[in-house]
Amino acid sequence: MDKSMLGDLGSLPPEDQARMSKMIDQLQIRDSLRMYNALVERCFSDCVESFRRKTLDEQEETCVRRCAEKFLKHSLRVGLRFAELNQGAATPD
Amino acid sequence: MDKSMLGDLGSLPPEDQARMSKMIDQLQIRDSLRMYNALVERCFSDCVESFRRKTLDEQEETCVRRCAEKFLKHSLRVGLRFAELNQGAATPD
Amino acid sequence: MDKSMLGDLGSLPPEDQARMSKMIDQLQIRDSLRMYNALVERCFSDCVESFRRKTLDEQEETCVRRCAEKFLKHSLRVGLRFAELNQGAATPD
Amino acid sequence: ANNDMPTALDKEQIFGMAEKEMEYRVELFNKLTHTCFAKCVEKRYKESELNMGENSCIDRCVSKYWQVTNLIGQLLGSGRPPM
Amino acid sequence: ANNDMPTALDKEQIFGMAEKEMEYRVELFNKLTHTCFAKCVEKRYKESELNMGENSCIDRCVSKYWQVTNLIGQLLGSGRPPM
Amino acid sequence: ANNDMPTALDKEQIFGMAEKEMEYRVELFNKLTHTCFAKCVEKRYKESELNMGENSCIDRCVSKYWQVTNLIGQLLGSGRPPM
Repeated sequence: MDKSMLGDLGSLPPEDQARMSKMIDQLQIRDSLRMYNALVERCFSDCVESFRRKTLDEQEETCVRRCAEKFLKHSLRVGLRFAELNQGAATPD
Repeated sequence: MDKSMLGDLGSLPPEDQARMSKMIDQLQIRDSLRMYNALVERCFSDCVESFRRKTLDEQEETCVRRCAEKFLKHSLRVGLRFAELNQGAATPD
Repeated sequence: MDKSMLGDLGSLPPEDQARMSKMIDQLQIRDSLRMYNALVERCFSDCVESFRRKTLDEQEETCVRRCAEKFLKHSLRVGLRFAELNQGAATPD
Repeated sequence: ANNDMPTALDKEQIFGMAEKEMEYRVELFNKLTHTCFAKCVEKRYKESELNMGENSCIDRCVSKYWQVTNLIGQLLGSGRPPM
Repeated sequence: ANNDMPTALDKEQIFGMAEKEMEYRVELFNKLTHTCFAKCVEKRYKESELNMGENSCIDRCVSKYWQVTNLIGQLLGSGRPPM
Repeated sequence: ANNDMPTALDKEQIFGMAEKEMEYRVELFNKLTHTCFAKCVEKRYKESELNMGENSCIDRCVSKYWQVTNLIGQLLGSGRPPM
Protein backbone atom coordinates (compact mmCIF):
# COMPACT_ATOMS: atom_id res chain seq x y z
CA MET A 1 0.00 0.00 0.00
CA ASP A 2 1.02 3.54 -0.56
CA LYS A 3 3.22 5.09 2.09
CA SER A 4 1.25 8.34 2.15
CA MET A 5 -1.76 6.45 3.47
CA LEU A 6 0.03 5.74 6.68
CA GLY A 7 0.17 9.28 7.88
CA ASP A 8 1.53 12.74 7.56
CA LEU A 9 4.99 13.14 9.04
CA GLY A 10 5.57 16.80 8.18
CA SER A 11 4.71 18.15 11.58
CA LEU A 12 7.23 16.08 13.55
CA PRO A 13 10.79 17.03 14.60
CA PRO A 14 13.45 15.51 12.28
CA GLU A 15 14.67 12.72 14.55
CA ASP A 16 11.11 11.55 15.15
CA GLN A 17 10.40 11.74 11.44
CA ALA A 18 13.37 9.46 10.80
CA ARG A 19 12.21 6.96 13.40
CA MET A 20 8.64 7.03 12.15
CA SER A 21 9.85 6.63 8.61
CA LYS A 22 11.87 3.55 9.56
CA MET A 23 8.85 2.09 11.29
CA ILE A 24 6.76 2.64 8.18
CA ASP A 25 9.43 0.96 6.03
CA GLN A 26 9.40 -2.07 8.32
CA LEU A 27 5.62 -2.26 8.16
CA GLN A 28 5.68 -2.03 4.39
CA ILE A 29 8.21 -4.85 4.02
CA ARG A 30 6.14 -7.05 6.30
CA ASP A 31 2.97 -6.07 4.47
CA SER A 32 4.29 -6.80 1.01
CA LEU A 33 5.57 -10.23 2.10
CA ARG A 34 2.18 -10.98 3.63
CA MET A 35 0.45 -9.83 0.49
CA TYR A 36 2.64 -12.16 -1.53
CA ASN A 37 1.73 -15.09 0.74
CA ALA A 38 -1.96 -14.24 0.60
CA LEU A 39 -1.89 -13.91 -3.18
CA VAL A 40 -0.24 -17.31 -3.57
CA GLU A 41 -2.76 -18.92 -1.26
CA ARG A 42 -5.72 -17.37 -3.07
CA CYS A 43 -4.60 -18.16 -6.62
CA PHE A 44 -3.52 -21.67 -5.64
CA SER A 45 -6.89 -22.33 -3.99
CA ASP A 46 -8.87 -20.92 -6.90
CA CYS A 47 -6.83 -22.51 -9.70
CA VAL A 48 -5.46 -25.85 -8.51
CA GLU A 49 -8.05 -28.53 -7.93
CA SER A 50 -6.49 -31.75 -9.15
CA PHE A 51 -3.62 -33.61 -7.53
CA ARG A 52 -3.02 -36.40 -10.00
CA ARG A 53 0.28 -34.94 -11.15
CA LYS A 54 2.99 -33.13 -9.26
CA THR A 55 3.47 -30.31 -11.74
CA LEU A 56 1.10 -27.56 -12.80
CA ASP A 57 -0.55 -28.20 -16.17
CA GLU A 58 -0.86 -25.43 -18.72
CA GLN A 59 -4.41 -24.55 -17.79
CA GLU A 60 -3.53 -24.20 -14.11
CA GLU A 61 -0.54 -22.05 -14.91
CA THR A 62 -2.60 -19.72 -17.09
CA CYS A 63 -5.21 -19.49 -14.39
CA VAL A 64 -2.61 -18.61 -11.75
CA ARG A 65 -1.08 -15.90 -13.96
CA ARG A 66 -4.42 -14.29 -14.66
CA CYS A 67 -5.47 -14.55 -11.04
CA ALA A 68 -2.29 -12.81 -9.89
CA GLU A 69 -2.52 -10.10 -12.56
CA LYS A 70 -6.16 -9.47 -11.82
CA PHE A 71 -5.48 -9.28 -8.13
CA LEU A 72 -2.67 -6.78 -8.59
CA LYS A 73 -4.84 -4.56 -10.81
CA HIS A 74 -7.65 -4.89 -8.31
CA SER A 75 -5.36 -3.99 -5.44
CA LEU A 76 -4.12 -0.90 -7.28
CA ARG A 77 -7.66 0.27 -7.95
CA VAL A 78 -8.70 -0.29 -4.36
CA GLY A 79 -5.68 1.73 -3.27
CA LEU A 80 -6.75 4.69 -5.43
CA ARG A 81 -10.34 4.64 -4.18
CA PHE A 82 -9.23 4.18 -0.63
CA ALA A 83 -6.89 7.16 -0.86
CA GLU A 84 -9.71 9.35 -2.19
CA LEU A 85 -11.99 8.40 0.67
CA ASN A 86 -9.18 8.88 3.10
CA GLN A 87 -8.52 12.36 1.83
CA GLY A 88 -12.17 13.30 1.97
CA ALA A 89 -12.30 12.14 5.58
CA ALA A 90 -9.03 13.69 6.64
CA THR A 91 -9.25 16.59 9.03
CA PRO A 92 -6.61 19.32 8.94
CA ASP A 93 -4.08 18.66 11.67
CA MET B 1 -10.88 -8.82 26.31
CA ASP B 2 -10.61 -8.32 30.02
CA LYS B 3 -7.19 -7.45 31.36
CA SER B 4 -7.46 -9.91 34.25
CA MET B 5 -7.52 -12.78 31.79
CA LEU B 6 -3.99 -12.06 30.77
CA GLY B 7 -2.38 -12.98 34.00
CA ASP B 8 -1.78 -12.26 37.64
CA LEU B 9 0.85 -9.62 38.20
CA GLY B 10 0.69 -9.51 42.01
CA SER B 11 3.71 -11.67 42.62
CA LEU B 12 6.18 -9.58 40.59
CA PRO B 13 8.55 -6.83 41.80
CA PRO B 14 7.17 -3.34 41.08
CA GLU B 15 9.38 -2.43 38.12
CA ASP B 16 8.52 -5.71 36.40
CA GLN B 17 4.85 -5.16 37.16
CA ALA B 18 5.06 -1.79 35.44
CA ARG B 19 6.75 -3.27 32.39
CA MET B 20 4.31 -6.17 32.21
CA SER B 21 1.42 -3.78 32.61
CA LYS B 22 2.66 -1.65 29.69
CA MET B 23 2.99 -4.78 27.57
CA ILE B 24 -0.58 -5.76 28.39
CA ASP B 25 -1.80 -2.27 27.49
CA GLN B 26 -0.06 -2.50 24.12
CA LEU B 27 -1.59 -5.92 23.46
CA GLN B 28 -5.02 -4.62 24.38
CA ILE B 29 -4.80 -1.66 22.02
CA ARG B 30 -3.68 -3.93 19.20
CA ASP B 31 -6.39 -6.44 20.06
CA SER B 32 -9.20 -3.92 20.10
CA LEU B 33 -8.15 -2.48 16.74
CA ARG B 34 -8.04 -5.98 15.29
CA MET B 35 -11.42 -6.74 16.75
CA TYR B 36 -12.78 -3.62 15.11
CA ASN B 37 -11.36 -4.70 11.74
CA ALA B 38 -12.70 -8.21 12.11
CA LEU B 39 -16.14 -6.93 13.11
CA VAL B 40 -16.33 -4.65 10.07
CA GLU B 41 -15.27 -7.48 7.76
CA ARG B 42 -17.82 -9.89 9.20
CA CYS B 43 -20.79 -7.52 9.19
CA PHE B 44 -19.92 -6.22 5.75
CA SER B 45 -19.68 -9.76 4.37
CA ASP B 46 -22.92 -10.88 6.00
CA CYS B 47 -24.98 -7.76 5.21
CA VAL B 48 -23.78 -6.29 1.92
CA GLU B 49 -24.47 -8.40 -1.15
CA SER B 50 -25.42 -5.95 -3.86
CA PHE B 51 -23.12 -3.48 -5.58
CA ARG B 52 -25.51 -1.61 -7.81
CA ARG B 53 -25.22 1.57 -5.76
CA LYS B 54 -22.31 3.11 -3.97
CA THR B 55 -24.11 3.87 -0.72
CA LEU B 56 -25.62 1.52 1.83
CA ASP B 57 -29.39 1.24 1.59
CA GLU B 58 -31.55 1.30 4.69
CA GLN B 59 -31.83 -2.46 4.92
CA GLU B 60 -28.08 -2.94 4.73
CA GLU B 61 -27.50 -0.29 7.36
CA THR B 62 -29.98 -1.90 9.74
CA CYS B 63 -28.37 -5.27 9.16
CA VAL B 64 -24.90 -3.89 9.91
CA ARG B 65 -26.10 -2.23 13.12
CA ARG B 66 -27.74 -5.39 14.39
CA CYS B 67 -24.79 -7.53 13.37
CA ALA B 68 -22.38 -5.30 15.28
CA GLU B 69 -24.62 -5.09 18.35
CA LYS B 70 -25.16 -8.83 18.38
CA PHE B 71 -21.48 -9.46 18.01
CA LEU B 72 -20.61 -7.16 20.90
CA LYS B 73 -23.16 -8.84 23.16
CA HIS B 74 -21.91 -12.21 22.05
CA SER B 75 -18.32 -11.22 22.73
CA LEU B 76 -19.22 -10.02 26.22
CA ARG B 77 -20.97 -13.28 27.01
CA VAL B 78 -18.07 -15.35 25.71
CA GLY B 79 -15.74 -13.29 27.88
CA LEU B 80 -17.76 -14.10 31.00
CA ARG B 81 -17.91 -17.83 30.29
CA PHE B 82 -14.28 -17.88 29.35
CA ALA B 83 -13.29 -16.20 32.61
CA GLU B 84 -15.27 -18.77 34.60
CA LEU B 85 -13.55 -21.67 32.89
CA ASN B 86 -10.22 -19.97 33.30
CA GLN B 87 -10.75 -19.57 37.00
CA GLY B 88 -11.80 -23.17 37.41
CA ALA B 89 -8.67 -24.30 35.61
CA ALA B 90 -6.27 -21.94 37.26
CA THR B 91 -3.74 -23.51 39.55
CA PRO B 92 -2.35 -21.57 42.52
CA ASP B 93 1.06 -20.23 41.61
CA MET C 1 8.58 -26.06 11.71
CA ASP C 2 12.17 -27.14 11.57
CA LYS C 3 14.72 -24.57 12.65
CA SER C 4 17.03 -25.34 9.73
CA MET C 5 14.36 -24.06 7.34
CA LEU C 6 14.80 -20.59 8.69
CA GLY C 7 18.27 -20.03 7.39
CA ASP C 8 21.93 -20.83 7.56
CA LEU C 9 23.71 -19.05 10.38
CA GLY C 10 27.18 -20.51 9.82
CA SER C 11 28.58 -17.52 8.00
CA LEU C 12 27.82 -14.93 10.67
CA PRO C 13 30.10 -13.63 13.45
CA PRO C 14 29.36 -15.33 16.83
CA GLU C 15 27.51 -12.46 18.51
CA ASP C 16 25.23 -12.07 15.49
CA GLN C 17 24.66 -15.82 15.43
CA ALA C 18 23.55 -15.66 19.05
CA ARG C 19 21.17 -12.80 18.36
CA MET C 20 19.76 -14.45 15.26
CA SER C 21 19.37 -17.71 17.14
CA LYS C 22 17.38 -15.96 19.88
CA MET C 23 15.17 -14.36 17.26
CA ILE C 24 14.52 -17.75 15.70
CA ASP C 25 13.66 -19.22 19.10
CA GLN C 26 11.14 -16.44 19.68
CA LEU C 27 9.58 -17.00 16.27
CA GLN C 28 9.34 -20.72 16.92
CA ILE C 29 7.60 -20.27 20.26
CA ARG C 30 5.12 -17.87 18.69
CA ASP C 31 4.63 -20.21 15.75
CA SER C 32 3.99 -23.30 17.82
CA LEU C 33 1.43 -21.45 19.96
CA ARG C 34 -0.30 -20.23 16.80
CA MET C 35 -0.25 -23.71 15.36
CA TYR C 36 -1.87 -25.00 18.53
CA ASN C 37 -4.62 -22.36 18.27
CA ALA C 38 -5.17 -23.09 14.58
CA LEU C 39 -5.33 -26.83 15.21
CA VAL C 40 -7.94 -26.40 17.95
CA GLU C 41 -10.04 -24.15 15.73
CA ARG C 42 -9.90 -26.54 12.80
CA CYS C 43 -10.69 -29.73 14.72
CA PHE C 44 -13.41 -28.00 16.71
CA SER C 45 -15.02 -26.67 13.53
CA ASP C 46 -14.81 -30.01 11.73
CA CYS C 47 -15.90 -32.22 14.64
CA VAL C 48 -18.35 -30.29 16.81
CA GLU C 49 -21.69 -29.54 15.19
CA SER C 50 -24.26 -29.96 17.94
CA PHE C 51 -24.73 -27.69 20.93
CA ARG C 52 -27.42 -29.51 22.84
CA ARG C 53 -25.04 -30.51 25.62
CA LYS C 54 -22.15 -28.68 27.20
CA THR C 55 -19.70 -31.57 27.15
CA LEU C 56 -18.16 -33.39 24.20
CA ASP C 57 -19.76 -36.75 23.48
CA GLU C 58 -17.63 -39.80 22.70
CA GLN C 59 -17.97 -39.45 18.97
CA GLU C 60 -16.87 -35.82 19.02
CA GLU C 61 -13.91 -36.65 21.22
CA THR C 62 -12.78 -39.44 18.92
CA CYS C 63 -13.15 -37.15 15.94
CA VAL C 64 -11.05 -34.43 17.60
CA ARG C 65 -8.30 -36.90 18.52
CA ARG C 66 -8.09 -38.27 15.01
CA CYS C 67 -8.23 -34.83 13.48
CA ALA C 68 -5.34 -33.63 15.62
CA GLU C 69 -3.26 -36.76 14.99
CA LYS C 70 -3.88 -36.60 11.27
CA PHE C 71 -2.99 -32.94 11.19
CA LEU C 72 0.27 -33.52 13.04
CA LYS C 73 1.26 -36.35 10.69
CA HIS C 74 0.28 -34.19 7.75
CA SER C 75 2.30 -31.28 9.06
CA LEU C 76 5.36 -33.49 9.51
CA ARG C 77 5.08 -34.78 5.95
CA VAL C 78 4.66 -31.29 4.55
CA GLY C 79 7.75 -30.22 6.48
CA LEU C 80 9.82 -32.99 4.88
CA ARG C 81 8.68 -32.21 1.35
CA PHE C 82 9.10 -28.52 1.93
CA ALA C 83 12.65 -29.01 3.14
CA GLU C 84 13.49 -31.06 0.03
CA LEU C 85 12.17 -28.36 -2.28
CA ASN C 86 13.95 -25.74 -0.25
CA GLN C 87 17.26 -27.53 -0.58
CA GLY C 88 16.83 -28.01 -4.30
CA ALA C 89 16.16 -24.30 -4.68
CA ALA C 90 18.89 -23.12 -2.35
CA THR C 91 21.74 -21.27 -3.96
CA PRO C 92 25.21 -21.42 -2.39
CA ASP C 93 25.81 -18.21 -0.52
CA ALA D 1 -6.06 21.65 20.05
CA ASN D 2 -3.51 18.99 20.83
CA ASN D 3 -0.36 21.10 20.49
CA ASP D 4 1.15 20.26 23.82
CA MET D 5 0.11 16.62 24.00
CA PRO D 6 3.68 15.31 23.56
CA THR D 7 4.65 16.56 26.99
CA ALA D 8 1.86 14.66 28.68
CA LEU D 9 2.44 11.15 27.33
CA ASP D 10 5.92 9.76 27.07
CA LYS D 11 7.43 9.29 23.64
CA GLU D 12 7.57 5.50 23.68
CA GLN D 13 3.84 5.37 24.16
CA ILE D 14 3.24 7.78 21.31
CA PHE D 15 5.36 5.71 18.97
CA GLY D 16 3.72 2.53 20.23
CA MET D 17 0.29 3.95 19.49
CA ALA D 18 1.34 5.25 16.09
CA GLU D 19 2.62 1.79 15.24
CA LYS D 20 -0.65 0.10 16.28
CA GLU D 21 -2.61 2.71 14.33
CA MET D 22 -0.59 2.04 11.19
CA GLU D 23 -0.92 -1.72 11.61
CA TYR D 24 -4.64 -1.15 11.88
CA ARG D 25 -4.74 0.83 8.62
CA VAL D 26 -2.73 -1.80 6.78
CA GLU D 27 -5.03 -4.52 8.06
CA LEU D 28 -8.14 -2.51 7.13
CA PHE D 29 -6.79 -2.04 3.63
CA ASN D 30 -5.92 -5.74 3.29
CA LYS D 31 -9.27 -6.98 4.56
CA LEU D 32 -11.08 -4.55 2.28
CA THR D 33 -8.98 -5.65 -0.69
CA HIS D 34 -9.56 -9.36 -0.10
CA THR D 35 -13.25 -8.96 0.68
CA CYS D 36 -13.97 -6.86 -2.42
CA PHE D 37 -11.93 -9.20 -4.62
CA ALA D 38 -14.06 -12.11 -3.40
CA LYS D 39 -17.29 -10.13 -3.89
CA CYS D 40 -16.51 -8.56 -7.28
CA VAL D 41 -14.02 -10.55 -9.32
CA GLU D 42 -15.09 -13.54 -11.34
CA LYS D 43 -13.25 -16.64 -10.14
CA ARG D 44 -13.01 -18.33 -13.53
CA TYR D 45 -10.13 -16.01 -14.51
CA LYS D 46 -10.89 -16.11 -18.22
CA GLU D 47 -8.73 -13.04 -18.81
CA SER D 48 -6.17 -11.01 -16.97
CA GLU D 49 -7.97 -7.67 -17.27
CA LEU D 50 -10.70 -6.44 -14.97
CA ASN D 51 -13.83 -5.86 -17.03
CA MET D 52 -16.18 -2.89 -16.70
CA GLY D 53 -18.62 -4.67 -14.45
CA GLU D 54 -15.84 -5.74 -12.11
CA ASN D 55 -14.38 -2.26 -12.01
CA SER D 56 -17.60 -0.55 -11.06
CA CYS D 57 -18.34 -3.28 -8.53
CA ILE D 58 -14.93 -2.65 -6.94
CA ASP D 59 -15.54 1.10 -6.67
CA ARG D 60 -18.89 0.57 -5.00
CA CYS D 61 -17.53 -2.16 -2.77
CA VAL D 62 -14.77 0.11 -1.47
CA SER D 63 -17.29 2.88 -0.88
CA LYS D 64 -19.69 0.64 1.02
CA TYR D 65 -16.92 -0.98 3.04
CA TRP D 66 -15.81 2.46 4.05
CA GLN D 67 -19.32 3.34 5.16
CA VAL D 68 -19.59 0.16 7.22
CA THR D 69 -16.27 1.01 8.88
CA ASN D 70 -17.61 4.44 9.82
CA LEU D 71 -20.96 3.12 10.94
CA ILE D 72 -19.43 0.55 13.26
CA GLY D 73 -16.90 3.10 14.46
CA GLN D 74 -19.80 5.29 15.58
CA LEU D 75 -21.48 2.36 17.31
CA LEU D 76 -18.30 1.58 19.18
CA GLY D 77 -18.43 5.18 20.31
CA SER D 78 -14.87 5.93 19.49
CA GLY D 79 -15.83 9.47 18.70
CA ARG D 80 -13.20 9.64 15.99
CA PRO D 81 -13.21 8.59 12.35
CA PRO D 82 -11.74 5.09 11.79
CA MET D 83 -8.74 6.50 9.94
CA ALA E 1 8.80 -25.79 42.69
CA ASN E 2 9.94 -22.97 40.41
CA ASN E 3 10.86 -20.42 43.08
CA ASP E 4 14.32 -19.69 41.82
CA MET E 5 13.62 -19.92 38.11
CA PRO E 6 14.25 -16.19 37.52
CA THR E 7 17.93 -16.64 38.19
CA ALA E 8 18.28 -19.42 35.61
CA LEU E 9 16.72 -17.72 32.58
CA ASP E 10 17.51 -14.14 31.81
CA LYS E 11 14.82 -11.53 32.20
CA GLU E 12 14.44 -10.70 28.53
CA GLN E 13 13.53 -14.29 27.82
CA ILE E 14 10.98 -14.34 30.60
CA PHE E 15 9.31 -11.22 29.29
CA GLY E 16 9.50 -12.59 25.76
CA MET E 17 7.74 -15.77 26.81
CA ALA E 18 5.15 -13.90 28.84
CA GLU E 19 4.40 -11.80 25.77
CA LYS E 20 3.98 -14.85 23.52
CA GLU E 21 1.80 -16.49 26.16
CA MET E 22 -0.46 -13.46 26.31
CA GLU E 23 -0.66 -13.19 22.55
CA TYR E 24 -1.68 -16.84 22.56
CA ARG E 25 -4.48 -16.20 25.06
CA VAL E 26 -5.78 -13.25 23.08
CA GLU E 27 -5.75 -15.32 19.89
CA LEU E 28 -7.48 -18.24 21.61
CA PHE E 29 -10.18 -15.90 22.87
CA ASN E 30 -10.61 -14.32 19.44
CA LYS E 31 -10.79 -17.60 17.57
CA LEU E 32 -13.26 -18.97 20.10
CA THR E 33 -15.38 -15.83 19.81
CA HIS E 34 -15.49 -15.90 16.02
CA THR E 35 -16.05 -19.65 15.79
CA CYS E 36 -18.92 -19.66 18.29
CA PHE E 37 -20.50 -16.61 16.65
CA ALA E 38 -20.48 -18.46 13.32
CA LYS E 39 -21.86 -21.65 14.91
CA CYS E 40 -24.54 -20.09 17.13
CA VAL E 41 -25.75 -16.74 15.87
CA GLU E 42 -28.37 -16.51 13.19
CA LYS E 43 -26.96 -14.64 10.19
CA ARG E 44 -30.22 -12.98 9.14
CA TYR E 45 -29.82 -10.41 11.94
CA LYS E 46 -33.56 -9.86 12.39
CA GLU E 47 -32.98 -8.22 15.76
CA SER E 48 -30.11 -6.85 17.76
CA GLU E 49 -30.65 -9.02 20.85
CA LEU E 50 -29.34 -12.54 21.29
CA ASN E 51 -32.30 -14.87 21.80
CA MET E 52 -32.49 -17.68 24.35
CA GLY E 53 -31.47 -20.36 21.89
CA GLU E 54 -28.44 -18.37 20.80
CA ASN E 55 -27.43 -17.68 24.38
CA SER E 56 -27.48 -21.30 25.46
CA CYS E 57 -25.72 -22.33 22.25
CA ILE E 58 -22.96 -19.81 23.05
CA ASP E 59 -22.48 -21.15 26.57
CA ARG E 60 -22.19 -24.72 25.34
CA CYS E 61 -19.97 -23.72 22.45
CA VAL E 62 -17.50 -22.00 24.80
CA SER E 63 -17.53 -25.02 27.08
CA LYS E 64 -16.89 -27.48 24.26
CA TYR E 65 -14.24 -25.29 22.67
CA TRP E 66 -12.47 -25.22 26.00
CA GLN E 67 -12.59 -29.01 26.21
CA VAL E 68 -11.16 -29.37 22.71
CA THR E 69 -8.35 -26.99 23.69
CA ASN E 70 -7.54 -29.17 26.70
CA LEU E 71 -7.85 -32.41 24.77
CA ILE E 72 -5.46 -31.31 22.05
CA GLY E 73 -3.15 -29.81 24.67
CA GLN E 74 -2.87 -33.27 26.23
CA LEU E 75 -2.21 -34.87 22.86
CA LEU E 76 0.54 -32.39 22.17
CA GLY E 77 2.01 -33.56 25.43
CA SER E 78 2.58 -30.13 26.80
CA GLY E 79 1.94 -31.44 30.27
CA ARG E 80 0.41 -28.13 31.24
CA PRO E 81 -3.08 -26.74 30.86
CA PRO E 82 -3.49 -24.56 27.75
CA MET E 83 -4.02 -21.43 29.85
CA ALA F 1 29.02 -10.74 -4.79
CA ASN F 2 27.57 -9.31 -1.60
CA ASN F 3 30.62 -9.68 0.65
CA ASP F 4 30.78 -6.14 1.82
CA MET F 5 27.05 -5.49 2.07
CA PRO F 6 27.10 -5.34 5.90
CA THR F 7 29.02 -2.07 5.79
CA ALA F 8 26.49 -0.41 3.54
CA LEU F 9 23.29 -1.08 5.48
CA ASP F 10 23.24 -0.71 9.21
CA LYS F 11 22.91 -3.79 11.35
CA GLU F 12 19.49 -3.04 12.74
CA GLN F 13 18.06 -2.98 9.26
CA ILE F 14 19.70 -6.29 8.39
CA PHE F 15 18.25 -7.94 11.47
CA GLY F 16 14.91 -6.33 10.79
CA MET F 17 14.87 -7.72 7.27
CA ALA F 18 16.03 -11.15 8.41
CA GLU F 19 13.17 -11.19 10.90
CA LYS F 20 10.58 -10.26 8.26
CA GLU F 21 12.03 -12.86 5.92
CA MET F 22 11.73 -15.57 8.55
CA GLU F 23 8.20 -14.52 9.45
CA TYR F 24 7.42 -14.80 5.76
CA ARG F 25 8.80 -18.35 5.58
CA VAL F 26 6.85 -19.43 8.64
CA GLU F 27 3.67 -17.95 7.18
CA LEU F 28 4.29 -19.58 3.81
CA PHE F 29 4.76 -22.94 5.52
CA ASN F 30 1.62 -22.50 7.61
CA LYS F 31 -0.57 -21.42 4.71
CA LEU F 32 0.73 -24.29 2.61
CA THR F 33 0.07 -26.75 5.44
CA HIS F 34 -3.48 -25.57 6.04
CA THR F 35 -4.34 -25.32 2.35
CA CYS F 36 -3.05 -28.81 1.52
CA PHE F 37 -4.76 -30.28 4.59
CA ALA F 38 -8.06 -28.81 3.36
CA LYS F 39 -7.46 -30.03 -0.20
CA CYS F 40 -6.18 -33.55 0.58
CA VAL F 41 -7.36 -34.87 3.92
CA GLU F 42 -10.77 -36.42 4.27
CA LYS F 43 -12.84 -34.49 6.81
CA ARG F 44 -14.74 -37.46 8.18
CA TYR F 45 -11.69 -38.49 10.26
CA LYS F 46 -12.54 -42.20 10.23
CA GLU F 47 -9.02 -43.07 11.30
CA SER F 48 -5.98 -41.32 12.68
CA GLU F 49 -3.58 -42.45 9.95
CA LEU F 50 -3.12 -40.75 6.60
CA ASN F 51 -3.98 -43.24 3.87
CA MET F 52 -2.02 -43.76 0.63
CA GLY F 53 -4.25 -41.50 -1.42
CA GLU F 54 -3.95 -38.70 1.11
CA ASN F 55 -0.19 -39.07 1.28
CA SER F 56 0.36 -38.82 -2.44
CA CYS F 57 -2.09 -35.94 -2.65
CA ILE F 58 -0.09 -34.11 0.02
CA ASP F 59 3.20 -34.60 -1.85
CA ARG F 60 1.72 -33.26 -5.07
CA CYS F 61 -0.02 -30.43 -3.30
CA VAL F 62 3.23 -29.24 -1.72
CA SER F 63 4.98 -29.48 -5.07
CA LYS F 64 2.29 -27.50 -6.89
CA TYR F 65 2.04 -24.92 -4.13
CA TRP F 66 5.76 -24.42 -4.43
CA GLN F 67 5.46 -23.89 -8.16
CA VAL F 68 2.69 -21.35 -7.71
CA THR F 69 4.87 -19.50 -5.20
CA ASN F 70 7.70 -19.36 -7.75
CA LEU F 71 5.42 -18.41 -10.61
CA ILE F 72 3.89 -15.50 -8.74
CA GLY F 73 7.32 -14.52 -7.44
CA GLN F 74 8.46 -14.14 -11.06
CA LEU F 75 5.37 -12.11 -11.94
CA LEU F 76 6.01 -9.79 -9.05
CA GLY F 77 9.42 -9.31 -10.58
CA SER F 78 11.31 -9.86 -7.41
CA GLY F 79 14.11 -11.41 -9.40
CA ARG F 80 14.88 -13.75 -6.52
CA PRO F 81 13.42 -17.13 -5.57
CA PRO F 82 10.69 -16.87 -2.93
CA MET F 83 12.83 -18.61 -0.32
